[in-house]
Amino acid sequence: MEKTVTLQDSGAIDTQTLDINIGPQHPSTHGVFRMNMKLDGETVVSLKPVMGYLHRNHEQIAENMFYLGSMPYTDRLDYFNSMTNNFVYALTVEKLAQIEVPERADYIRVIMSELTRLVNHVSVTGFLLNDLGAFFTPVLYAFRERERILDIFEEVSGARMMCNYFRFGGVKYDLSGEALVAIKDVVSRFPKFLDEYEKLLTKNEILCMRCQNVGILSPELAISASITGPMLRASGVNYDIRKVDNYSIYDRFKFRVPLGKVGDVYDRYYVRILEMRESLKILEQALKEIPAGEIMAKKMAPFVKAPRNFKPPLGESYARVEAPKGELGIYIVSDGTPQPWRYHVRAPSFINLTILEDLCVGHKVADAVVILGSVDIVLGEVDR
Amino acid sequence: MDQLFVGIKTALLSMLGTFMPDWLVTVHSVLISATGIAIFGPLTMMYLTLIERKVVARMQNRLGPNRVGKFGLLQPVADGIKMLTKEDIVPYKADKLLHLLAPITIVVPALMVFAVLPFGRGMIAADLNVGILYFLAVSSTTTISIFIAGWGSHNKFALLGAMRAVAQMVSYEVPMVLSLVPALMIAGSLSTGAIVAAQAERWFAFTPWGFVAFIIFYLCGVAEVNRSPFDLAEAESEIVAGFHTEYSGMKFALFYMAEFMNTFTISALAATIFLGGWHGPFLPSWFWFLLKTYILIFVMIWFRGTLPRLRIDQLMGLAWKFLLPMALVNVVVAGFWYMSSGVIRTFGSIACLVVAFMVLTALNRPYVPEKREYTFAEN
Amino acid sequence: MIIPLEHILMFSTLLFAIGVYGTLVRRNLIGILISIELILNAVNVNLVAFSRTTALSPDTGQIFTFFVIALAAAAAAVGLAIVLALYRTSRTIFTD
Amino acid sequence: MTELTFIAQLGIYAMMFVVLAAAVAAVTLRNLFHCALALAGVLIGVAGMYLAMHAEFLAMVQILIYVGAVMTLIIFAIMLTQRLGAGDVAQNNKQSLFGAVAAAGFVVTLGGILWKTPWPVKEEAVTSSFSASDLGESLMTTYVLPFEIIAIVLFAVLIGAIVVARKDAPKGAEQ
Amino acid sequence: MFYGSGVLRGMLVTLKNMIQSYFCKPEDGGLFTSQYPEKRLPEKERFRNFPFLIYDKEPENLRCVACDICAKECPPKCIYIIRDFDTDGKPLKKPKIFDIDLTVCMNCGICEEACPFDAIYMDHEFEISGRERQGSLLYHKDDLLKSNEHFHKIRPTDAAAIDTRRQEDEAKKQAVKKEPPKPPSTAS
Repeated sequence: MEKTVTLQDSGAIDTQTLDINIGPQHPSTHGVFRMNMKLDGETVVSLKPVMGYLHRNHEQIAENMFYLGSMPYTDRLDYFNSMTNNFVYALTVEKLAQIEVPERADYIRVIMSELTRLVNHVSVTGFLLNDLGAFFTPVLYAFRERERILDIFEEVSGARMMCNYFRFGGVKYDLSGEALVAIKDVVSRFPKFLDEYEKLLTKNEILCMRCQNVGILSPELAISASITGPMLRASGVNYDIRKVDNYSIYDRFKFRVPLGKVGDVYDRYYVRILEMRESLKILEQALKEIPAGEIMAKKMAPFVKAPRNFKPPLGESYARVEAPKGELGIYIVSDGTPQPWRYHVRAPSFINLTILEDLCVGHKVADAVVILGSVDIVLGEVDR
Repeated sequence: MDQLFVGIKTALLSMLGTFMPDWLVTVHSVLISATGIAIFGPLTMMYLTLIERKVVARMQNRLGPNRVGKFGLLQPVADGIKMLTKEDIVPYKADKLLHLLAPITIVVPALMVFAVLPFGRGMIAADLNVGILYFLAVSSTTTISIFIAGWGSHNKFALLGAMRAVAQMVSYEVPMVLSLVPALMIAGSLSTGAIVAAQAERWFAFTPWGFVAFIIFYLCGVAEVNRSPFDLAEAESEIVAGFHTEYSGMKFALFYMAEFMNTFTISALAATIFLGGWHGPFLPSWFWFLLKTYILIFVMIWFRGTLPRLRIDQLMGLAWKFLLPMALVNVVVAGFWYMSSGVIRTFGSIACLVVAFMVLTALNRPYVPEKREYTFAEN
Repeated sequence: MIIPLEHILMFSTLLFAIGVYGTLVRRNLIGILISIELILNAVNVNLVAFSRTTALSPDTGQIFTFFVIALAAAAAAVGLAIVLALYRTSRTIFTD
Repeated sequence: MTELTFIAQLGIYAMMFVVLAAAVAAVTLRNLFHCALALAGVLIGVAGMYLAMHAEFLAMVQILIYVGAVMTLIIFAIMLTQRLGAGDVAQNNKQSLFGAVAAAGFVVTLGGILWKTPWPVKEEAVTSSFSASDLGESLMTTYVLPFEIIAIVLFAVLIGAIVVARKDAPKGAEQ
Repeated sequence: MFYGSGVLRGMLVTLKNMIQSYFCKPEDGGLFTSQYPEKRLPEKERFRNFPFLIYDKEPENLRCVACDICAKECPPKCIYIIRDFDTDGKPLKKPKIFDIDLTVCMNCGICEEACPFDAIYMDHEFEISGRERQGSLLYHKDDLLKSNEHFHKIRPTDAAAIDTRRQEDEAKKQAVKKEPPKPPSTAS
């Protein structure tokens, strides 16, 4: 934790505002992100987030790359859930080029994105506890379940985190028999783990003391700052893109959207736990109804072997997906050539981060770190 | 087996006595027990670091250090060598004298406290008749050494950490002393040996007031040692590493040693006063003492493996608004328990304590978790 | 008592003299408070010495010392509170 | 057993010397923090003296109250009133010479008187054992009134200190 | 119920986990760390790491024809190919230089998809380290060449499927050769 401290020394004991910046090294495990804080004693007076340390020029590269070439780059956007990033890129291009996705591919896509939602929410609650000071135990319980799901991703797509599994018009490999069995096994074991996880955390007095009524986000501020995802739903606003857009085949599944009431750190934590239970419901239904059939649209067959001469028609398209962190969208303008003319990613973490100051002012230093943990950002997506 | 160590010591003394004047023999007896402690102290510290890492690892479903030595048994030796060889950096404008003085003044009290612990029947280094007061006095001097560490390392955050640690230790000392009062009152004397003798047929922890006093004493001990739920002084997520930010190499090892020895002494004292010291059915007395102490140390490590950290104002609130009144009520209940007898004694005291607990939780409304309900949208 | 009484009395007078010197000479208010602590400790040593060797009932000296310690702590508390208030108003705690 | 008492005497004289040296340091050192630590040394030395005079309870109380609480107060005061690492300002005012002379004169006169007067040392008082329990009993029986008064005094001091040192002092005092 | 109950219940969970780690099997809550260097986890077949070039039987007749498609398709552009020319300057269907910079490659597997001649596939080799940045991690042609048997060993099902497909193409080509030669077929 790099500390550059400038002490405004005004002599009198009580007016000493301390200018700290919780530096880019490790503001408690959230990547390279700096918070410039002015402290009066323990309470935060002002907070300026400083980002851009992990900017890799993803959008410019995508404009000089074939369409399929930037699919592996989308894995690196929010490196915690690469499947949902691929999903949104595939959806945008399919909307652009009017490609019909076969049934089985759609089911596989839904299963994969719900599995990433489990991985993300379980790790985020773990890291939140880590910011609170629990010495890595919740994180390691979360990682035990995450390992099982990452093994499935490896078996299905070839890589644990950088899956590069979706293709325009379907998916790259088919879901083999024992992969399906492994997924059923994970999904059946997850609720038992979740109950134990909740027994460890939800009623824990210290967690309640540290999280309740801390960093309260009012629904009006959330809507005006276009916050999306669990943060928005924790403040009580009912907006889940799976229900609003009904993209892909989400309308076939019966699931509910949990909403909080107060909108503080505790609500954000608990809404994520409830969302995990809903995802499990979707997974069970999807695993039951998955049909046989081929996994790649007929229209895209010639481009499987020659991705470079895939030229979507002229035009623009924007598709969005309920990523675990919020509304993740990709906007593409194509000029008929195999390279997109304009490529832009709407990153939920970046937008959820803009209100960090309003949440943190007035709280203590310890709370600022916890609020940052509850906002759940991944720097790959914030800086792109 | 019970008097094993005492036997060894008397044998040694008689062997020495043959060719030495008797006053030199008494000096030697003091020396022998002193070296016994000087060996036992750092040894427990080394293996406590290993036990802690192994136990927390097992709680997290992983193995813990097992590369160095058979089951990782040589890990503390490896850590020790690493600490010795690490370069010892003193910050530029820091006060050299203070920077050196702090680790010494924190380890000395940690070792001095061992003198008063009754390891077994007849195995107390110095059975002072002000034993407990000696323990409190010595453990209160560590506040100064934390200040010296904070001020000596000339770093704004070390100072902030030191201020926080001292405020925490001072405010947790009061309920700690008050939670000891009922035990001393019933045992009738300050010396640890007498207290253990008073618990021959009934351990204090099994009496209602003893149980509450034990919990309060144990929580305050954990806070005094800056461990787990109260380890705000070295909260990595907030300020860097508290008062020992600027220390490295052997000086940091001394801080580390002091912390673990304090863990041992606090648990040992809790075992002595509330869990009947070395009383136990048929196993040798010193084995019972070590067993109880290590169980309490396991509970401390268990805290560390599970509980998140308290914020500074909640920490203070807990000490002044919850533990202190609870300890005062406990003193009254212990008096009532001592005076009365029979059924009304136990039920009266239990009822009184439970009522006090309820009233206090009601009074501390902002800290008690509130019920939360969540709606589910169907559309 | 292992050592004769006169030696202890000499020791406490020396301590007392150092305390007096400190109070007279020190510019810093806290320095003066420290010297006052020295004086009180010298007095306590005397009290305990007398109670151990000459007094009719041994406890009077010790009880007296007990109260002196308590009051000295109280005095230090109030003194330092005043020092803080003084520092806040006049920015320095030097007596001249 | 005489060798033991000889060693003990040696120890006590050494402790006396150390305490005096620490006292001189506490009074003359330039850096105030070092003075405070020297004072801590003096206090622990004095507690050692009590032990030498078989007053264990007093020694422990002295360490607990002085070293535990008063030293913390002093160090807090030093930290709040001094900027981190401010230069060492001259600590002694001009009358240091006169002060030394006055103190030396005081020592000479009192020392002379002390040395000559035949103190009525009673043998049985030296050997009588006086443990913490006797102290407790006398506190509760003969000296119970001062015990209660000291409680009230401490309570008053508690409130007084807080009111005086309160951070948001009334607007008038603030510049 | 009472104030500290949440904390106690949480602690019982960690205690249960601790006891389980001694007695249960890895699946239901037991200890699942595997001692890496001594005991290795079974590798998944589709696991993909750095690419490698396949040759049938001897390293000379490798399948790659230096058509440069994978170099164009590779997103981070880490493949570098120079065609081989025989003595009198006629281009050969073999690469003289085929370098892959492993520090740049991100194992995305697009070269495997884009290659029409089944020449480049993803390997399971991940324990690779180099002492300096450019030196040993820039793999040349001979470091990349691996036999078909190796391919069968690491990815049995895919290798078998590809081999059968190649046999059929071979058979079809033979069949075409037996019949009268048709006008030169368009680019395959």
